[in-house]
Amino acid sequence: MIDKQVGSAAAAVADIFDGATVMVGGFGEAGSPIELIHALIDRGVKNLTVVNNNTGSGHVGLAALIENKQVGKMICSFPRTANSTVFPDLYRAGEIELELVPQGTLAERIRAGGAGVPAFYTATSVGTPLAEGKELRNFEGRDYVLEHGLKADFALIKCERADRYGNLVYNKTARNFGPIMAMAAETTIAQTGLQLEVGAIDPEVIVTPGIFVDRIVTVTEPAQESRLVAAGRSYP
Amino acid sequence: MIDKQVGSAAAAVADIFDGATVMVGGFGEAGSPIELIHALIDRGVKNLTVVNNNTGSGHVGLAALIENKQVGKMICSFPRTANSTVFPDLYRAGEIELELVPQGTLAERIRAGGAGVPAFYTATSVGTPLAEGKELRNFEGRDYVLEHGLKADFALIKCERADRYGNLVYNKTARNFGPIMAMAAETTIAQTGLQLEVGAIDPEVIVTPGIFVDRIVTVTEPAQESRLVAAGRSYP
Amino acid sequence: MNKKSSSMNKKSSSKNEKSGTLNQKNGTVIGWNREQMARRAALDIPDGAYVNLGIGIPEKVAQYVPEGREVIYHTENGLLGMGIAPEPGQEDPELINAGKKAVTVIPGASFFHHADSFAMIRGQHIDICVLGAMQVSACGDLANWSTGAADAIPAVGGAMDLVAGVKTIFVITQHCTKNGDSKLVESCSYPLTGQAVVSRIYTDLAVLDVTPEGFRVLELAPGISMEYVRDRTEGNLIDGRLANVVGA
Amino acid sequence: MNKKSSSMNKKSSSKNEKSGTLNQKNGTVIGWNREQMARRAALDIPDGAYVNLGIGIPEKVAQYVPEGREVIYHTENGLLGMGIAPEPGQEDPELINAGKKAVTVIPGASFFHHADSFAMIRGQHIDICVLGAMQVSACGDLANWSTGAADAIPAVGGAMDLVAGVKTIFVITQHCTKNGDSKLVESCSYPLTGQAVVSRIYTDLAVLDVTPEGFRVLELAPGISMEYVRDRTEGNLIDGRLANVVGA
Repeated sequence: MIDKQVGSAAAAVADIFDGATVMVGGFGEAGSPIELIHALIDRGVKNLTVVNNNTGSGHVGLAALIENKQVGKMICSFPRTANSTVFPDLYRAGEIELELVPQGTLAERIRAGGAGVPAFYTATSVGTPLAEGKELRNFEGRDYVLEHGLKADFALIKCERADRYGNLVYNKTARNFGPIMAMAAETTIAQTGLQLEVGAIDPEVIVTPGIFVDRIVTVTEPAQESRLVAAGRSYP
Repeated sequence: MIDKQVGSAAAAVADIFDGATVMVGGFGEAGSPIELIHALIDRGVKNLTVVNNNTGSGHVGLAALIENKQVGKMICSFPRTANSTVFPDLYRAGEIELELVPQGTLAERIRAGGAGVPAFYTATSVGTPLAEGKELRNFEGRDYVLEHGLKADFALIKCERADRYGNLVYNKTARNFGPIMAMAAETTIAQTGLQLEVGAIDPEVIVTPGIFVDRIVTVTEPAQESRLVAAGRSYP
Repeated sequence: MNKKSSSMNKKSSSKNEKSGTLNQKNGTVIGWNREQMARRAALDIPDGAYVNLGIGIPEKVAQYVPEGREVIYHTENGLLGMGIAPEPGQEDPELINAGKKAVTVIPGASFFHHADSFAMIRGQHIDICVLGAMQVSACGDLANWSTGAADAIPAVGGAMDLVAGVKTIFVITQHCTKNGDSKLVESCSYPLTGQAVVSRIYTDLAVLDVTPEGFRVLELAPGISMEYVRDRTEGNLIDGRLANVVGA
Repeated sequence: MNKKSSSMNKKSSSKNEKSGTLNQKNGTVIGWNREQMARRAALDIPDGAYVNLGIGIPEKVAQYVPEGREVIYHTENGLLGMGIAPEPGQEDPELINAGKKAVTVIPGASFFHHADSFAMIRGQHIDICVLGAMQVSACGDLANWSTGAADAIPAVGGAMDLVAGVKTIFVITQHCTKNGDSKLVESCSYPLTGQAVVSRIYTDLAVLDVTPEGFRVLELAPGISMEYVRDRTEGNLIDGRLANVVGA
């Protein structure tokens, strides 16, 4: 029997190892799997490479993971946002590495990683510093850069509804990176607000088919990052 | 005001020109936009390049378009099926060109065309006759072939529900090539069984956002290819 | 699904008993028939596997997966969670499998477009694919899409994507062609579907793994000897039967 | 949406009247202010356009699109059909725009994931993108993501994807920096966002097209002369005003 439900966030992240590449869903706080990130902080593994569009805010969630010195390298498109001081400070101090990737290239690299495409060409970044060192190639009169698919050992994502097969449905713009990170990771761990019976989600509206998901943790009332930040909270 | 509704299939295909590349949705008869294809037969334009997984069956729909000598070249993965004699006969007679593409490569090329990716690498077909003449490249110890994005002047697709913005929802496995062909064509024409008010389709379940669709034709009771074939029908 | 499958099995088994290998000496059928080949392959489908079944004998595998195992079937035209064939009269022309036959969906199924479907394949998300074969070489090359004949209409479908992308490729095939030529060969003479892609082969005579040393026999059909298989196999054949290894 | 926009416009216009260019001679404000720049750009958004608006002044464009035009706004984090900001207290932290501000959806909106969203961008499906700028060169190069300063935290977001993929790029920007340096330059000194990507520029002083011959003035803000703009522009400046062309 297929049952991807795991009893706790701690159990769900228990095999994430030192040096792992971890994709973390979310665009800002929307879709950020904050309970899974906090479980990863509790776990204490180090030297992670983390893929996320941003670097978190305040001193909770992804920012707290970075502040806790567990992240050796960030792969992201926009590492500074309102209320983000943790990454900038560490970056200026030379204590964390950054691979800056244009947002659409980041999304396409993740999608390619999940779809078995090792590399593709895109016009994004041609003629800019972010194309330096990359292969340029002309197709039909226009230059493109070669970009590589991006895979991960783990993905931590957040959805609204799930079943024990791992079928997922997201909420509004919290969908963002979830579906493609689920495809690109060896082990995908999703926190869901609602756990439903198999068959309760219409086959036409499932966004992430269960084949891309390995573990489901139910977090019925997830914390909201901006509220924690506004309240001056920190983790742990 | 945005209103992509067109009064008839004939009006919807009225600007398809001689020599155009036309993507035609459907996998076998599932998702085949038979009324739009018949309108294209009525229109009589020649020397089309048609992209479809198959080549139709019997003497209706895509098979009839081919039989009517309007297609100079087929790009597809499986040009023969049960009840398909039109394409095989013309092909053996040297009267129609064939570009044979593995099904997944075909799908990914169409998706790439729609997503602004001019080329990508895939392991599919490496070491086979279909990789002959293609660039081979090794990534992390494995060989891949370079494949190019595929675009079209027009796409003819079929959906279940649509609104005047061109938002589409499909029916079961009739979804198949519809969403990606809608992305890859300069002009996408969809026939829909049901025309709904804008806002009647939940934003979470729209499969093809209206940005990819140019024209909508309502065909409330579309013909079913297999029934026409079983009845020995032909078009025109 | 398994309960229904069992009854389908009973219904169909009698009329299929004849489809084993024709023993050339006395005209009786020996080896496994098509149903038995499918049943043998089904034993190797683990609980929780995501499986794609090719057209023909491979399709039958779903009927024989042992009870208690939950297996999810993928069909590359855009469905995960494919169920059995519908009752006659209940067919929906917009709910079909890759062989364009009417199917049903199980609870927990999902629909998706072709690029997403082949992302599951190419991205190595499908665990097992079971396919038919024209030839399998000793190094696991598969030829199953074209004889290369000049007048043939070439048609490949998703076969090349499946063998390139799915983690484990099983082949179910008659050991020999109708002409008596071995389909297990040193090197394929037909155009390839993929290079070094096949893991295991289920024939009417034996179950064989593809190994660096050649075809390794794991199991023989009842009444079939190693010599009988060797006579009907091109390429190196190793006896890898557990009894042989342990008991020798 | 347009009706609400009009009222928003009225509400906000009075407090923004001060934000034009400070005339160095007498301390009065001349040229267009931020709201007027946005309103001028909005005139060039046609009915039925799919539009992506950058953060800052570009966001304001939506408020000023002339009534009767139906425009669909895309936000690259995964929404087509973005509506206006919600009433205070009605914000949903999972319904935000690319600037991470709470938004609403219009009827007919759709949600999708990031790869699909950037397929809309990269695949040239978005008609117009309106962006801010640090510098625009006479050949349409845009610099708007980094000063290249050694201690800066580099952050690019979707800017490079937008300029590479969207059919038409509009820039709204003050003509000069606070230090009085022209942002319209012969060649950008800041790191580029994209090469030869900008079509039209809306500044506080003028509307200009990027042409092979240089910046072509289409329209001047009230009270602004060609000489005034020329003094504040690096790179070749052409007078392309209709009155000038026709009436001369």
